[in-house]
Parts: sequence; structure tokens; C-alpha cells
Amino acid sequence: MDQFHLFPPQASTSAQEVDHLYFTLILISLFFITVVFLPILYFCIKYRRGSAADRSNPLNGSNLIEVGWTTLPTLMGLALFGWGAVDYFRIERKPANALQVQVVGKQWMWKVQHAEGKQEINELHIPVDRTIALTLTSQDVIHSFFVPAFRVKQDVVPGKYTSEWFKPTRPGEYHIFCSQYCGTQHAKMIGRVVVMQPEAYARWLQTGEQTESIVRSGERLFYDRGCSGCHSPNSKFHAPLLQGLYRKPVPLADGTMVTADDQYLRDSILQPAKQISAGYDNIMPSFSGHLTEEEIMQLIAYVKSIGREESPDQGKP
Amino acid sequence: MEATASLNERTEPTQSLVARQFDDLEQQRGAAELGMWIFLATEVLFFGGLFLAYTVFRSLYPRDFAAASHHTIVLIGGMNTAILLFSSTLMALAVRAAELRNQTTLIRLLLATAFFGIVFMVLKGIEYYKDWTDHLVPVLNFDWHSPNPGPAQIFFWLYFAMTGLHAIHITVGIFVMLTLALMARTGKFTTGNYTPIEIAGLYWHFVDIVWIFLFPLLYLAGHR
Amino acid sequence: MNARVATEIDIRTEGEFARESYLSEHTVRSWLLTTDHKRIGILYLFTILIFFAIASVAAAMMRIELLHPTGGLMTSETYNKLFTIHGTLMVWFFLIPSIPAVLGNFVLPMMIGARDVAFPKLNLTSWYLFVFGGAFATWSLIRGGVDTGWTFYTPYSTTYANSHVISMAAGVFIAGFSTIITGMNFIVTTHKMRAPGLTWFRLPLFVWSLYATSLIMVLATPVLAMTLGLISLERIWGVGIFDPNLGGDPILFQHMFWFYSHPAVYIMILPGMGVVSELIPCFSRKPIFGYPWVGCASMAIAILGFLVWGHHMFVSSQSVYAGMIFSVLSFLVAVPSGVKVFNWTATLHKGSIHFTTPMLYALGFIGLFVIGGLTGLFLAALSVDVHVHDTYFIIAHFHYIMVGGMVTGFMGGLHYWWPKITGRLYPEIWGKLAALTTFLGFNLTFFPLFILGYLGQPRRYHVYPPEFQIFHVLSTAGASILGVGYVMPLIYFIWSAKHGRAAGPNPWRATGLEWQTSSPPPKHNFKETPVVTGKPYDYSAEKDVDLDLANL
Amino acid sequence: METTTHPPKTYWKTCGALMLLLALTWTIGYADLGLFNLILALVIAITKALLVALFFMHIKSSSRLLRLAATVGVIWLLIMLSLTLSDYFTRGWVPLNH
Ligand code: HEA
Ligand code: HEA
Ligand code: HEC
Ligand code: CUA
Ligand SMILES: [Cu+2]
Repeated sequence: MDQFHLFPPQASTSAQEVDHLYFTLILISLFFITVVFLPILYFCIKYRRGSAADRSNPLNGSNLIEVGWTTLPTLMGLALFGWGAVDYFRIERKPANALQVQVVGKQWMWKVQHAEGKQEINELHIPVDRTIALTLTSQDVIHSFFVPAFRVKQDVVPGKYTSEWFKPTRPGEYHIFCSQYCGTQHAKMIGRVVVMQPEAYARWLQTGEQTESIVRSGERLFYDRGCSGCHSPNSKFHAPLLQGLYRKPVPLADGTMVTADDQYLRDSILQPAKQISAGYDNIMPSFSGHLTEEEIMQLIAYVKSIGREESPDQGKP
Repeated sequence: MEATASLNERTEPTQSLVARQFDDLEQQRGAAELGMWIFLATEVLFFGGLFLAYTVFRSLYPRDFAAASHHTIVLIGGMNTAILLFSSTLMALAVRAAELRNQTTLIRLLLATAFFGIVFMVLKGIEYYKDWTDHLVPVLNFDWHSPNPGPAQIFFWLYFAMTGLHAIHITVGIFVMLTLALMARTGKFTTGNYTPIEIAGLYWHFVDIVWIFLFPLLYLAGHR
Repeated sequence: MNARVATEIDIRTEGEFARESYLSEHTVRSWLLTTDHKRIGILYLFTILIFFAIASVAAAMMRIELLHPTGGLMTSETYNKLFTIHGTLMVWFFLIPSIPAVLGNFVLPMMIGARDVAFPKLNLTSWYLFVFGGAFATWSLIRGGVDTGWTFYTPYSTTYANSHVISMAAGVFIAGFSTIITGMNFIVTTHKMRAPGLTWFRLPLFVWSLYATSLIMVLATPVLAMTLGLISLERIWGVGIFDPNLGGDPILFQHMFWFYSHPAVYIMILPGMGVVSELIPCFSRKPIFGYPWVGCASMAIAILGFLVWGHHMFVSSQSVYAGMIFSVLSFLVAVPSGVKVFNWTATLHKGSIHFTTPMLYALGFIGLFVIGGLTGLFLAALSVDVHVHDTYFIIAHFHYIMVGGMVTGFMGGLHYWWPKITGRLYPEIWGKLAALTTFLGFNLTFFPLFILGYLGQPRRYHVYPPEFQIFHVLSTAGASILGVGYVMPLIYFIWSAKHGRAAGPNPWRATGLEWQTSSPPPKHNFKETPVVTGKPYDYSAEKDVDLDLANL
Repeated sequence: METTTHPPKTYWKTCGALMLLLALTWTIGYADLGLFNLILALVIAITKALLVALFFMHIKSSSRLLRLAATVGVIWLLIMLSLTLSDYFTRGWVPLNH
């Protein structure tokens, strides 16, 4: 048996935040346990049947007391809520400049692809002290990507992108668990995160077969699957150019605006009819079922990457 | 212990109509009425699950829902609304007839209510048949000319689930009305205990109200 | 209630009350066609015990499997089916009907001085529906079980599971209607059938809590029914409203499920709180402290309880802002629970406390519920929940409330009203021993799971990293003690029903109306409808009574 | 005993109003008013439902208890709808973390 622990290792920046609140909650619990259990114990002894204690003028209620012990927990509760909410907001917001890693969950494994193109299964190698952002999706049921040492967890939902970030602070190996029940081998959908020194990480990236970067794969797909046939300046179809699209507001045919985030790009490829860009016809075929989740992620990485280049004006009405 | 001897004090002629757990007819009627209203509250939430799904998907896929709604037959939906509203009026009059101890009118009105219920079902049946021949039935023969038929299929699934559940309620209602009409022939409801009629009326009006919402949501979402 | 009690009722000889009590008839028919609320309560008692036994055996098997990190006793399929069976049966076929349908059915009408519930035939129907639903659930077990977990999350349950989801869903669906009927009956009974003089603020707190529970039963259960219906139809037809590949949304399922299931957890605690609110004053010989606050707290919990369901979905990809709304409301719903706890504590002040078996259970309830409830606050705190969601921390949280709270409350209530139900006393010393055994066994079983959960052990795992083993071993050890604690009452209750000492109408010298009739009560409860002239829990005349424990 | 007898005239008037509202909602259904289509349709439906409840189901002359029982289901439905939609409508709002 390994060492005996009462707390999991603290290996990320949010681990500390969460633990602080956790310890505070323990203290508050101890406080309430004291104010409830001690009187109970005391009364049970003092006022046990037949004892000689003074029982004259018992109080049967007092609105003042009631209001007091209603208000106190309310205020404490609101404070705890505020604290938890602030941290939660930080945990749930995607960081802007992070090392991007794509993760696809399936029954019953985690498929990981790094921006540089390197792929791994049930393992995640990352450098220490860098902010890592995972984009997660599932190709079947709901899973949940849980790293106890980082105190982060995010459900991985089919049909949509969720994200999770952390900034590891300590090199080492930590558990990855799938914490959402996903079928027979749910308990075996586990893996490990390996947090390395940056140099070691760089070396690790070089090992094994040389791979093309995720953006490069996406670019290749963009041509192989015929996207470029429409989405290029010299196409005979009237289709929007995708340069500079990412994170920009897009006017839709029904008059509303959306921001072109990952989910929007994904939906545009799989359900083009859902949101039609203003000024275009609904001629784009759905690629649902023709692309794997990994390929979609690669395509999106490519579309995102061309976002930074100057977008020529042609093609836009 | 002081006691009201209410148990032994039943001298009214309506005595036999009062179940053993109640003191008098009024208590019994109050209980039945309240019970029915609570049942209707559960019904609201039972249908509510479907209304929630409808709301969520309509907000996710407004265009598909409008397009799909365009394929419903507004004429039948509208006529059916009128029919139900009218039958509800008759039902309200039936309760009144029972209260006034007017046996013949009561029976006639109950039968008329049931009749309009049946007309509703017949029209609904015709509509379902049209839906079938138009290939609008999810899974069984759904054929939607769009690269992405999912949302439209969801619309029609909800359409069938909601109208189907409603139709089940109408059917139950029709049987209740017919049974009550039969029982009314013995004069059971015209001697002062018209609670069953009243309760059945509440049910029928409720089913009417559900349809009042189904009509605009399902039929009128896409006809512009 | 007015204080004239026991002594004024003619204490009959055994033979006499045996003849005219509600138990007098012995034919099977007289049981299966009964519309007597007391008999229906007993029918429920037997039925839920069967399901408790099955679900407990499942728990025992899981605990044994978890002794070793690599399992080895069973396949993963088997384990997955065990926790599903355990969860579904415990929740819907044991705990939800436990106090309401057994004790509630038995005492509610008597407590308000009525001859029966408002709709006795529906009451019987509700039991039949329950049995029918139970039959479906059992059928699904016999055919091989279900492996979705009690939460039936989509799209696993709709598309991927190859187990008997539909028959289980149908079972729960049908049992749901039995719950709805019980709730309807209680609400109408409480409104319309109270004895003369029994105003709302004179009602026993158990009635208040059952009323609040019934509200939840009536308003939440239909949504569960619809949700399970949709799951079954999805499995049959695969239309896709929960399937993202067809444009559906699995998160919608979670909203619908938890809209029911969070309020349902209050169905599983409010009645227990009600029982405790009866026991504490009775065995302190003192009115409850802050009566209107305790009563209204039940209502507040029931209503606020409907507004917090999203706290089960903090990491589900629900909107962050919705998460915050649900979190703050979760903290607020904890406040009325606290009010109850504080009032119970204050009731002990200057009481004359009798440590009878029911009182031990009541005190156990307070202790374990407070721990379970306070750990609920950990879960309501957003950032901490991100870490502990779907770990053993959750398992520990809800077992503390459901087993430590509600089951303990059920045992307390059962011991308290047992003399009323059977007319006989159980052996007090054994009762105390069992109460202590369950308390100790319980803590050993479930406390280690909090630590385990924070360490990161996910739930629904039958194999796990070896460093977690020590906690699992402790837990299994506790479970075997706990198991013994549950088996003991089973034995002495059965024994006492035949051989126990006659209890007399009011062995506890309690003030509730149910104690003002013989034990077991006559068929129509009271010879004359009682009239209430004062507040409940008026123990002023009985303050110094010494319940002769040796004789109990 | 509380009586519910209402003159038939009330019922027929209610019926007439309901039919008018039906005609109105039906007509509006064919006009393109953007979001107002939905809003008006719902307002009319709610009015109709109220008419049925008030007059046919006698809520107008019922006790407070029955009125409460009649509204509670609707209120709870609104709770379910509004809190669920609070999730759906705020999903895309989270800004990036810089
Ligand atoms: C009877 C059952 C029951 C009860 C009563 C409760 C009561 C509470 N529950 Fe629990 N809960 C469950 C059964 C129950 N729960 C179950 C079964 C699950 C898991 C379902 C699954 O996923 O399978 C669950 C899961 C669960 C979660 C989701 C966790 C997750 O999956 O990530 C959350 C999150 O907020 C939560 C919170 C609470 C809160 C705040 C209360 C509160 O009502 C508790 C209130 C009580 C107290 C707080 C103690 C007394 C108060 C004081 C002494 C005063 C001091 C108070 C303050 C400072 C405010 N519960
Ligand atoms: C509602 C009531 C309820 C009750 C009363 C219980 C009672 C118990 N529960 Fe359970 N439990 C749930 C509701 C309940 N549970 C729910 C809803 C889940 C979630 C399911 C899901 O994830 O879908 C769950 C899940 C759950 C798990 C987590 C499984 C997992 O996620 O992998 C565990 C593990 O320890 C557990 C244990 C127990 C134990 C030890 C008891 C004990 O109280 C039982 C005591 C009884 C006995 C032990 C049996 C009788 C004794 C003997 C036969 C003697 C021999 C015994 C031994 C040698 C051990 N329960
Ligand atoms: C038949 C021509 C055609 C093909 C092939 C095609 N698209 Fe499109 N695409 C369009 C048109 C037209 C639109 C604008 C209408 C719309 O929003 O559906 C569009 C819109 C988009 C958008 C949304 C752009 C915006 O401004 O909102 C994205 C992203 C996109 N396509 C990506 C792809 C990718 C990736 C592929 C290949 C896998 C692809 N497209 C293949 C025609 C096509
Ligand atoms: Cu994947 Cu659990
Ligand atoms: Cu909850």
C-alpha cells in the first residue's frame, strides 16, 4: 500500500484556492458542530431525567433568538457563496494565452493531441508553470476529465466543446480519472498527467515519430475535404472567407449576431443550417458523420490559425 | 375529552351519499374539489416536461421550428380549438344542469360534450393521417429535405408527443362523459350530489386549456 | 393538545382490544382489499422492507468488492448493476415511501383526529401501483439488471446502455404515481379533515412536515414521470431529443431529472425531521422550542428546495451564471434546516430528558444530519464542488443525510409508534443496543468516505488506485457493524409483535391525538371525534412524569 | 353549501370571447411581426386560459385555497422554465480570462 494521505497533492494554482475554501468550510462546520453538539451534550447530562437541575421558567420560544440564528447562517452562507463563486468564475473562464491541448473522450479512453501534433492516449505530458487549456469533447457519452491534484474537473459532453485549464506548479505524475459514469469500463478510464520541467517537455515533444502540427493537419484536411473548394477567394461558390473569422462577431441571416468561437465553428461544419451567415445561401453540406472528432478539432485549429492573418476583403458581401 | 358526536349525528337524507371518512356532504365535496385541483397541478407539471423541452429546442432552433411548424395543418388545429372551446361551454352548462337537478338536460349536455370530443379526435385522426402521408412521422417515415433534419424531427416528435398525450386525455375524457351520462340516468347526480360532474368538468376544462397553448405553439409558429 | 391523556381512556384488557382493533380481521382478503389507512401503512411497511433488503444486499456486495483495489469478486458490469439497483431501489422503493407511506399513512389521520384519509380507495390504489412498479423494477433485475446509475444520464441510458433500462424506468414511473397519490391524499386530508379546534398552528409538526413533503411529491414527481417516459421512448425510437448527433441535448435531461430529484431529496428528509420534532419534545417532557418557526421551516425547505437543482450540474457545462444562481439558492435552503436543528437543541434546555430508544435515534438523527447537511455546503460552494463532484465525498454527504438522517428518523419513528401499531412493547435494552450499534457502524462506514472523496476517489468505480484502500477497508468494516445494527430490530420487532408486553394506549404519556385511543387503535380510530382546545406538545401536566424505563 | 350556479349567459359570453380570441390569434399567426408573433400568441393563450379557469372552472367564485391550488402548478412550471432558460440563455457569456 502506498503512503497514507488525508489530502491530495497540491499541484496547480487553483489547488491552493480550492483548498483554502475547503479548510474554511471545515472550520465553519466545526464551529456549527460545536454550537450544536456541545449544548446537546451539556443538556443531555444536566437535564437527564431525575437530575436535580433547575427547570423553572423554561423558554418555549423567542422570536429574537430565532431571527438571530436565521440571520447568522444566512450571512455566512452568502459569504461562502461569494468566495466559491469568485474562484469558480476563474476556474471556468478560458485563459487567453495558454498551451492548447485537444482531448477527445470515448468509451473508455482519453485521446490527447498537442498543438505540435503529438498524440497520446490516457496520458497528458505538460510543462510545469505554463497555463494549459484543454478543449474537450466526447464522441459517445458524457465523460468527465478529472485531475484531483489540480482540483479541476469538467464534463466532456458529446456534441459540444467544453474547456478546462490549469497551471501546474509541481512536476510529478498525477491521476486522471473519468468521473462521470460512462458505462462498463468507467473505472478503467483513467490515466496520468506527467508534469515536466520545460526542457524535459521540449525533449519529450521530439521523441517518437515526427508529427505534423495540429494546424498543419487541419490545413491538409481543409484542402482534402473540399472546404477550400468553396472557402477560397477564387471559388465559384459564394461562400465566406474564413480568414480573421475566429472570435469575431458574425452577422447571421436572421438578424442576430454570434461570436465565432470554437462551438460556432464546430456547428458551422456539422450543422451548417443552424446558423447561416448573413448574405449567403444554405449550400454548405453537413460534414456530420464524415469527420472524426479529432479531424474537426484539427480543422478548427486551422481556421483559428488563419484568423491572425490579414483577411482580404473579397468574398464578403 | 369533549366530543362532537358527529359520527352518530347523521340525520340528513343525503346521508347515504357521504363516505364513511367524512362528516357531511360539504366536507366530501370540498375534499373532492381540492383533490381534483391538486391533480390538475400535477398534470400541469406532467405536460410541463414537454413544454420545457419545446421551449428549449425552439430557442435553440427557431428557424427549423418555424419551418417544421409550417407543415402542420392550421385549419384542423384551429377548428379543433373551436370545437374544444365549444365543448367546454357545454360542459360548464352540464355542471349547472346537475346543480339544478335537471336530469334530462344533464344527460344531453354530457353526451354533447362527449360528441364534440369525438369530433375532435376524428379531425385529429385525419390530421395524423395527413402527417403520415406527408412523411412527417419521426423515425417511422420521416423525410425532411434538409441536410440537417434533426431539429425538424425534434419538432415533430414534440408535436406528436404533446398532441398524443393530449389526445389520450381527450379519450379518457370522452369515456368519463359517456359513463357519467349512463350513470346520470339513474338520477344519481341530480339529487344534490353533483360532485362527480363538477370534477369531470374541471378535468375537461383543463384539457381544453392545454390545447389552448398547443395551438399557437405547434401550429402558428411558422405560418407567416 | 389538551393534556388530559392516557389515564382517562379506559385501558382495556388485552383480549378486549384485540377483538375490536384494526388488526382483528385476519383473512388475506381483509388485508388486500382494505381501505383502512392503518392497514395500508402496514402493507407499505412490508413492501418497502423487501426492497430495503434487496438494496442492502447490493450494498453489502459492493462493500465487499471494494475491499481490494483490483476488485476481483465480480465483473465491472455486475458492479455497475449493483450500484444502480442499490440506488434506484433505496431511493424510490424504500426511502421515499418509508416515513410518509408507512408512518404517515398510519398516524397522520389519527394525529388530526380523522377517521381515515380523504380518499381511502385511492390510498389502496397507491399501494397497488407501488407494488406494480416494484414488480417492473424486480423484473428488470431478474432479466439482468440496469447499469445506468440511479440518475439515468443520457445519452448513456438512451443510446449506449445494453441493460434493461425501460422496465426499470417503467417501474419508477409507476411508483411515481403512487407517490403522487399519497401526496394528494395527505394534502387534502390535512386541509379538510382536521378535528374541531385543530387549527394550523396547533398541528403536530409531523403533520406540517408531511404536508410540505406532499407538496413536493405532487409538484415534482410528474416531471420525473415525463422524463423517464421520454427516456424510454428515446430508447425505443431514438428520435434524439437527448442525442447531440440528432440535434438533441443531453443537458436538458439533467435539468429535467434534477428538477425532480433535488426536491425529492427533501421528500427524503422532511418526514424524518417531522418525526424528530415529535420525539424531542416527548422525551424532554417539554413543548418544542419555537413551534411556528419549525413548522414554517418545513414549508420554506419544500419551496426553496425547488430552486436549487442546478447545483448537481456545476461541471456539466451548464452556464457559469446559472451555476451561481443555483449555488446562492443552495446556501439559502440550508438556513431553514439550521433553524430546525437549533430549535431541537433549544428544546432540550430545561427538559427532563428520557433516553429511550426513540430518543437515542432522534439524537443520532440530529448529529448525523448536521454533518451531512454541513458537507452539503461544501458541495454548494462552487469551486469546491468542481473538485468533489462525482467523488466519494458526494456519496458520504448523502449517506449521512439519507441513512444517518432519514433511515435513523424512520427507525426512531418506528420505535416510537410501534406500541401504537402493534399494541406491544419491544425490549427496550435491545432497542438501545441497536441504536448505538447503527450509530457507531454508520460513522465508521461513511466518515472515511469524506476523506476518500477529497483525495479524489471517483464514485461508481469498482477498482481504484491502491493508496485509497485503507479507507475502503474501514468503510466495509463499518458496513458490517451497520448491517448488524439493522438486523437486530428486525428480530426483536417480529418477536415483540407476538410476545411483547402490552403497551396500553399511551406508554410514552405523549400528547398527540394518536395516543388518545387504544393501542392498537380501533378501526375508525376514535370512538368519538376528539376536540382540540390547546397547543400541541403541552407537557406541562406531565413534566415530571417518570416513564418507567425498566418496565418498557 | 357553497353554490356554483351561474347564469348560462356568463358561459355563452365567455364562449363568445374565447372564439373571438381564437380568431384573433389565428389571424395574427399569418402576419409577420417578428418576435411579437410569439408574444401576442402567448398573451392571447394566457387570456383564454384565464377565461376558462375563471368562468368555466369557477375560480372567480372559489375559495382562496382553490385559487392557490389552481395557480401553484403554473407557478412551478414557470420556475422550471425560467431557471432552465437561465442556463441556456447565458451560456455564451463568459469572457476570456486574460
Ligand atoms: C435526503 C437527502 C438529501 C438532503 C436533505 C440534502 C441536502 C443538501 N444537499 Fe445534497 N445530495 C443528496 C441528498 C441530499 N442532500 C444526494 C442523493 C446527492 C447526490 C445525487 C447523485 O449525484 O447521485 C446530493 C448531492 C448534492 C450536491 C451536488 C454535488 C455534486 O454532485 O457535485 C449538492 C451541491 O450543492 C448538495 C447540496 C446540499 C445542500 C446544500 C443541502 C442542504 O439542504 C443541507 C442543509 C442542512 C445543513 C446545512 C445542516 C444544518 C444547518 C446548520 C447547522 C446551520 C448552519 C448553516 C449555514 C451556515 C448555512 N447535495
Ligand atoms: C436512499 C437510501 C440509501 C441507503 C439506505 C443506502 C445504504 C447504504 N449504502 Fe448507498 N447509495 C444510495 C442510497 C442509499 N444507500 C444511492 C442513491 C447511491 C448512488 C447510486 C448511484 O451511484 O447510482 C448509493 C451508493 C452507494 C455507494 C457508492 C457506490 C459507488 O459509487 O461505487 C456505496 C459504497 O460504499 C454505498 C454503500 C451503502 C451502505 C454500506 C449502506 C448501508 O446503510 C447498508 C446497510 C445494510 C447492509 C450492510 C446489509 C445488511 C447486512 C448484512 C447482509 C450483513 C453482512 C454485511 C456485510 C458483511 C458488509 N452506497
Ligand atoms: C458547397 C460549398 C461549401 C463547402 C464544400 C464548405 N463550405 Fe463552409 N460554407 C459555405 C457557405 C455558402 C457558407 C455560408 C453559409 C452558412 O453559414 O452556412 C459556409 C460557412 C462556413 C463557416 C461559417 C463562416 C462564417 O462566416 O460564419 C465555416 C466555419 C465553414 N463554412 C467551414 C467549412 C469547412 C471546415 C469546410 C470543409 C470541411 C467547409 N466549410 C466546406 C460553403 C461551403
Ligand atoms: Cu468515461 Cu467515465
Ligand atoms: Cu441537490
